[in-house]
Amino acid sequence: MTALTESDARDLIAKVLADIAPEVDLDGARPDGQLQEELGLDSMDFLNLMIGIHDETGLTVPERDYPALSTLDGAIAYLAERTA
Amino acid sequence: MSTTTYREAMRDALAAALRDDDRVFLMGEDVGAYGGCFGVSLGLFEEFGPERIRDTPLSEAAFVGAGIGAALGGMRPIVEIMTVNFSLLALDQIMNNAATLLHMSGGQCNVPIVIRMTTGAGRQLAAQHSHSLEGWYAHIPGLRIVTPATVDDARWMLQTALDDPDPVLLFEHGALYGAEGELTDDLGPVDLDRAAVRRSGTDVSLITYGGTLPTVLAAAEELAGRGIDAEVVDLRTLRPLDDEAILGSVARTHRAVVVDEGWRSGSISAEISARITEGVFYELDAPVGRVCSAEVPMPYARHLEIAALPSVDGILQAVEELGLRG
Amino acid sequence: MSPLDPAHGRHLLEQMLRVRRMEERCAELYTQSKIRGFLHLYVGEEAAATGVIEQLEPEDAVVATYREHGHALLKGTPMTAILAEMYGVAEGCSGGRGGSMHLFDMDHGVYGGNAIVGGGLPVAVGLALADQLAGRPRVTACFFGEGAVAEGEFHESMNLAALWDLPVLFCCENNLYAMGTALARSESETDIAAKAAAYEMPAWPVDAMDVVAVERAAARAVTAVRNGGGPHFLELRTYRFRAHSMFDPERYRDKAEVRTWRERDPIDLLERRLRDEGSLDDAGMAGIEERVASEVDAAVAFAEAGTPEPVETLGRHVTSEPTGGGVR
Amino acid sequence: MGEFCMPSLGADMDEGTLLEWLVAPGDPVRRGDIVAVIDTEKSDIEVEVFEDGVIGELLVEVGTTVPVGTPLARIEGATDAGRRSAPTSPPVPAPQPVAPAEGPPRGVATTARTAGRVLSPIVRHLADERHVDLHHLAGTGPGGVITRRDVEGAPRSGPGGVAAPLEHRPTRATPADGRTRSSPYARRLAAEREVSLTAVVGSGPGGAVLAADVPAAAPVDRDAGMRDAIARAMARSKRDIPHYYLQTTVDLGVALDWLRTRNEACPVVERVLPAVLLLKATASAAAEHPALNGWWEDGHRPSSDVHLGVAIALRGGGLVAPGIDGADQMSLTELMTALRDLTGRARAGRVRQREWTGPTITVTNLGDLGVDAVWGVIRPPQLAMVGFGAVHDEVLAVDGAPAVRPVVVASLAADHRTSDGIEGAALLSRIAALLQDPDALDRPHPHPTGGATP
Repeated sequence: MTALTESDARDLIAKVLADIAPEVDLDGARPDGQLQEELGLDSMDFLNLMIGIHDETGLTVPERDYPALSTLDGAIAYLAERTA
Repeated sequence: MSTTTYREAMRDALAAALRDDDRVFLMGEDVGAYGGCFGVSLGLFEEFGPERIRDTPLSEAAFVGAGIGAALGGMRPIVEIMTVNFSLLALDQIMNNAATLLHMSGGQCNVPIVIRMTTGAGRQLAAQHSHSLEGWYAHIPGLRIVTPATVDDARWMLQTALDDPDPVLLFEHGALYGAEGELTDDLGPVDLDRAAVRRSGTDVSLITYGGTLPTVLAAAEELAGRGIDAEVVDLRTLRPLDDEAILGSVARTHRAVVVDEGWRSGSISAEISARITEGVFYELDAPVGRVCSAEVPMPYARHLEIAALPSVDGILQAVEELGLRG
Repeated sequence: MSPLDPAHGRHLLEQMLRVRRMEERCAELYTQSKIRGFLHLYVGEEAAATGVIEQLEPEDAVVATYREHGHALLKGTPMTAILAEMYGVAEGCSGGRGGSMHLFDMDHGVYGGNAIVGGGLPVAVGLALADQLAGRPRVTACFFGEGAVAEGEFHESMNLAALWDLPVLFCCENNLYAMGTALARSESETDIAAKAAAYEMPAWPVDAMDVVAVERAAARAVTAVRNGGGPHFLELRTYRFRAHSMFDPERYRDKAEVRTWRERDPIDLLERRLRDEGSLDDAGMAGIEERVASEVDAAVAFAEAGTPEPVETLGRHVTSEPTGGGVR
Repeated sequence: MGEFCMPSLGADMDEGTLLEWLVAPGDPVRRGDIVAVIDTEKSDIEVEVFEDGVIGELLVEVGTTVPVGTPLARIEGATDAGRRSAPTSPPVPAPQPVAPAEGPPRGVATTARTAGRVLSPIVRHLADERHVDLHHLAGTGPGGVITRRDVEGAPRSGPGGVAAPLEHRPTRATPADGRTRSSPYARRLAAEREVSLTAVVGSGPGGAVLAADVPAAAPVDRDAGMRDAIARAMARSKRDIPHYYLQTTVDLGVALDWLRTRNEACPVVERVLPAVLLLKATASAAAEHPALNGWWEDGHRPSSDVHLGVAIALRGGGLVAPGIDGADQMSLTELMTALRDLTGRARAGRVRQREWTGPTITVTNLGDLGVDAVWGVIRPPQLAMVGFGAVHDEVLAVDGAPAVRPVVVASLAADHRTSDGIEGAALLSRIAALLQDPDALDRPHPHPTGGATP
C-alpha cells in the first residue's frame, strides 16, 4: 500500500466519487460538512465509496471507522493516516 | 437605370407591344381620346390611331367578349377595364369563355388575351371602385393572374403576358400608378411563373403582392429596427402560385404573415395559408398570420378607409402575435 | 314561286334529314344512357341552320348555342366526331371535354356551342373584329335563340357590331319559347327584327320552316356582310317540335300548338315541294334515307368504339400545352 | 408467427421510442430474452420478448416513436402454444380499456386495446373536464373505441363523484392527455434532437413550445418528463386508491448487532447495508400476505411471488421504483448485490422492462435523510407501500427496564379495496418479527420464526 498525501487522498476520493456520483462537485463541498449531506450521497453511495477506496488502495475501512470519514476533511485525514 | 413612375412604365410597355406586334391593340373605356381613366394610355391614341387604341362603349361584357373573340381570331388584344368592380359586368365572358374555351373545346381554342384592370383602394373612391378582387379571379382555372407591384414589373410583365397563349388578367393597383422607382432599362420579359423575394430575411416571411408591397417593405424596415429580420416575398402571380418560392421562404424563416388587400374570408391569403400548412407544416413555429382588409365594403371617409386597409402597424402587430419580439 | 334546282333541292332535303335522323338517334341513345348531361334537340328547326350555313364558305365562322348539333354537322364537322363527343370519348370533336352543348371544330370554323344564353354574341363580335382588323373577307354567323334577346350581352353586342361595322351575321332562331317562357311573356316588344333594326343594322324576319326562304334571305345577308355592309340580322321564325331538353314535361304549351306547327315540318314541306315539282320520287327519297341511315349507323358505331381519355390526362387543356400544359 | 409490439410499460405510457435493437433478423429468441431498448419519458428500458422463435422482419426503425401496441418486429415460428404458456408473465400494469378477464400477455396488443387507445379530441377533452379515467372505461364505439357518450355516461373519478375544480394549468403547457402544446416546427426539432417536449417550458401563446424553446440537446429533459410521469402516476394513485396507513416501531438492536458482526468478517464488497435487512424482511412478509402483494387490475390480483419495488431517488431529482424479482427468495448477500446493481442502473437510466412493470409491493426508505417515518403513496397498480424512516436510538422498555435501542419506524400504506387494517397490521408485525431473527432472514428460504413482536 502506497502512502497517500492529503492531496492524493483528496484526488482519490474525487476519482472514486466520479464513478459513483458523476455530478458531484467536490470543490463545492464544505470540507468540514457531513459528506453525505454535502454531496447528496446515500448509504449505498457511501458503501460504494468504501469499495472504491478498497479497490484503488487495498485499504479496508471497517464499519466502526465510518464516523471518522463522515466529513471530507475527516476522510482525507483518515486515508492519509491509514496509508502512512 | 432611370427613375420613372409605374404609370409611365406601363405606358412604355403598351407602346412597345403595339410597336412590336401588329396583332396587338388596346381597347377599353376612354383609352383613346381621353388617354385612359388613369392616364396610362395617354399619347398612344395619337401614335397608333383609333383602330388600335380603340374606345369602347360602356359595354364591359361586349368589349371583353369581343377581345376574346378577337384573340380566337388571331389578334393579341389588350383589354382595359376601368376598375375591377366593373369587371364583374364582364364576368361571364372572363369566366365562361376566356377561362373555359380551351378546355371545353378539347384544346382547340386558346384565348391569348390580356385584360388589364385597376384594383384596390386608397384613393377614397368608396365601395364600387376600390375593391381587390384579384383573389377571386385567382380561383379560376384557365386564367393567369398577375399583379405587378414594381416599376420594373409594370414595364416588363406585359410582354410575357402577351406571349402567353392563354388569358392573362393583369391587376394594376391604383395607388401604385404615381409610385416612382428605378426602371431597369433592358430587363426583358419577366418570368410570370416566379415570385420575387424583394427583401431577404431569416425571421419571418411576409408574403404579399401588388399594392401592399410598399406597405410590407416599410413594415420590414420597421421590424429590422426592432431586430427582426423579415423576408418579403412578392407573389407577382396569384395563379399559378409559386409554391416553391412561398414554401421555400417559410421553410427558411419558420413563420409567415400573408398580407392581402382582399377580404380575409375565402381569400388568396387563405389559399396561401392553407398551402403553407399543407406543404411545410413541420417547419412552422407559429400559426400563419394574415393581414387583410376589414370585411366591409370600402368606405369613403378617409380615416375609415385607412382603418379598413392593411397597414404597417397591422403587419407589425401580426408579427408580434407570432411570438416574435425583437 | 319558281321551281328549285332539283339537285340542290334534294341536297337541302338530305342536309336537313342528316340533322333530323342524327338527333332522333341521339334521343334514343340518351334513353339508353349512352349520352348524358343535357341534350337539346333541334328537331323542327333544321331549316334555319341549313338555309344559313348553305350560304357560308368553308372558312366562315359559326358561333352557336347549346342546341348546336345541326350547326356543327352542317358546317362540316363529321357526324362521327359529333356522336363521339356526345359519348364523351377522346375521338369527339371536343375530345370528350365538351359534350352535347360544347361542340367545337376549328377545322370547320365551328366556334362552339356556348351554353350561356347570349354569351356567344360578344365572342362572335370579336371574331368579326379580328377579321376586320386583319382585312379578311370572312363572315361570322352567330346563332342564338330569341331568349338571348333579353340579355344585356345581346344589346351590347348589337351596338358594338353596328358601331364598328363588323362582318357578323346575327341569326336569331325564334322558336317562341325561352325554355318554357313564351316570347310574349318575356319581351315587351316581340318584334325581334325591329329591336335589331334599332341598332341601325339591316334586319328582317324569315319563315324558317321554309329552308328555301331561309337560304334566300341568308344569301342576301351573307353577301352584304362579306362585302363590308356591316352586321346583318335575320329573325328566323321557327318551332321546336320536341321538348327543350330531354327532361322537360312541356307544361307550357298545348299539344295542339305543336301539332299545328308539325304540319309545317320543314322537311315535309321541302319533300312535298320537290315531289310536286317532279324533283323527287320514292326511290330518290329512299336513297336519301338510306344514305343518312348508314351515316348515322356508322357514326354510332364510331362513337361506340371510342376510347375514353385516360384520367391521368385530366389536367390537360386548362392551359395551352406548348408553354404550360399543367393545371393552372 | 407472432409479433413483438411496443409494450406499455406503465399506466402513463402511451408511446415509446425504439432506441436500440439488441437482436437482428434471424436471431433465435426465447421468451424473456431482452431484444430491444425503449425510451419512455422515464427511462431507457430494456424490453423482453414473450415468445420463442426467430426474429423476422424488424418493422420499426431505431429512433421512431410509436404508440403502445405497434408491432416492432415479427417473430417467426412463434406458436400460439408458446404464447399461452406464459403464465409467469406479470399481468399488464398498462391500461386495459376494454376489460377482458384474462388479458393477453403483455406486449401483445389486441385490436380492442389498440382501438381503445384511439381517443378523439372531444373524448380527451370531456374526460379531462369530467375527471373520467379513460383507462378504465369500456368503449362502445366501433372496435371498442371510446365515444363521447361513453365519457358522458361514465362515473367521475373525482371524490364523491363530484367534478373536482379544474386544476391550475402550469406554465408547462401539458394538458391532461399528455400532449404538449407546441408549434409543428418545435415538435419536429424536438423529435430530431430527442428532446421530450413535456419537459420544455414554452414561451409562445398559451405556453406553447416554440422552436427557440427546444434545447439543443436532450439531457435536462428527462427530469421534467419524469416529473410529469410521477405526477400522473401519483395523482392517479391518490385518485383511485383508498389508502389506509399503519405504523409500528421496530427494535433493530439484534439485527444491527448481527449485521455489524457479519460485515466485519467479510470483505468490503460483501458488506450488507441495513436497508437490505429491511427489504428482505418486507419481501418475506409480503410473500405471506397476498392481500397486500400483487396488483389491482380490474379487480384484485394477488401474487404469490414477491417482486420487490425499491424507491430509488435519482441524482438531480426524480424517483424511480424498479423491482427485484424474487427478493423473498434471496440471501442477504444476493439481495445486496441485486440492490447495488439495480441502483446503479436506475441512476444510469437503464432499467429493464420487467423491473419497471413487475413490482408487486414497494419499499421506500428515507432513512438516509433522517426523517422518522414516511407515509407512502402506493404506486399503481400495486397494493401497498412499506416505508422506513431513519434508524435512531430510542429508550425502550426491554425486559421491564428502560434501555436505549436502535429502532426504525416501519409504516404501511395499503389499498383498502384489497385489505383491511387487520391484514396490514399483520404484515407490519411480521416484518418486525423477521427483523428479530437475522440469521433466518439471511437464509434463502426463510421459515417463519416465532420472534418477538415489539
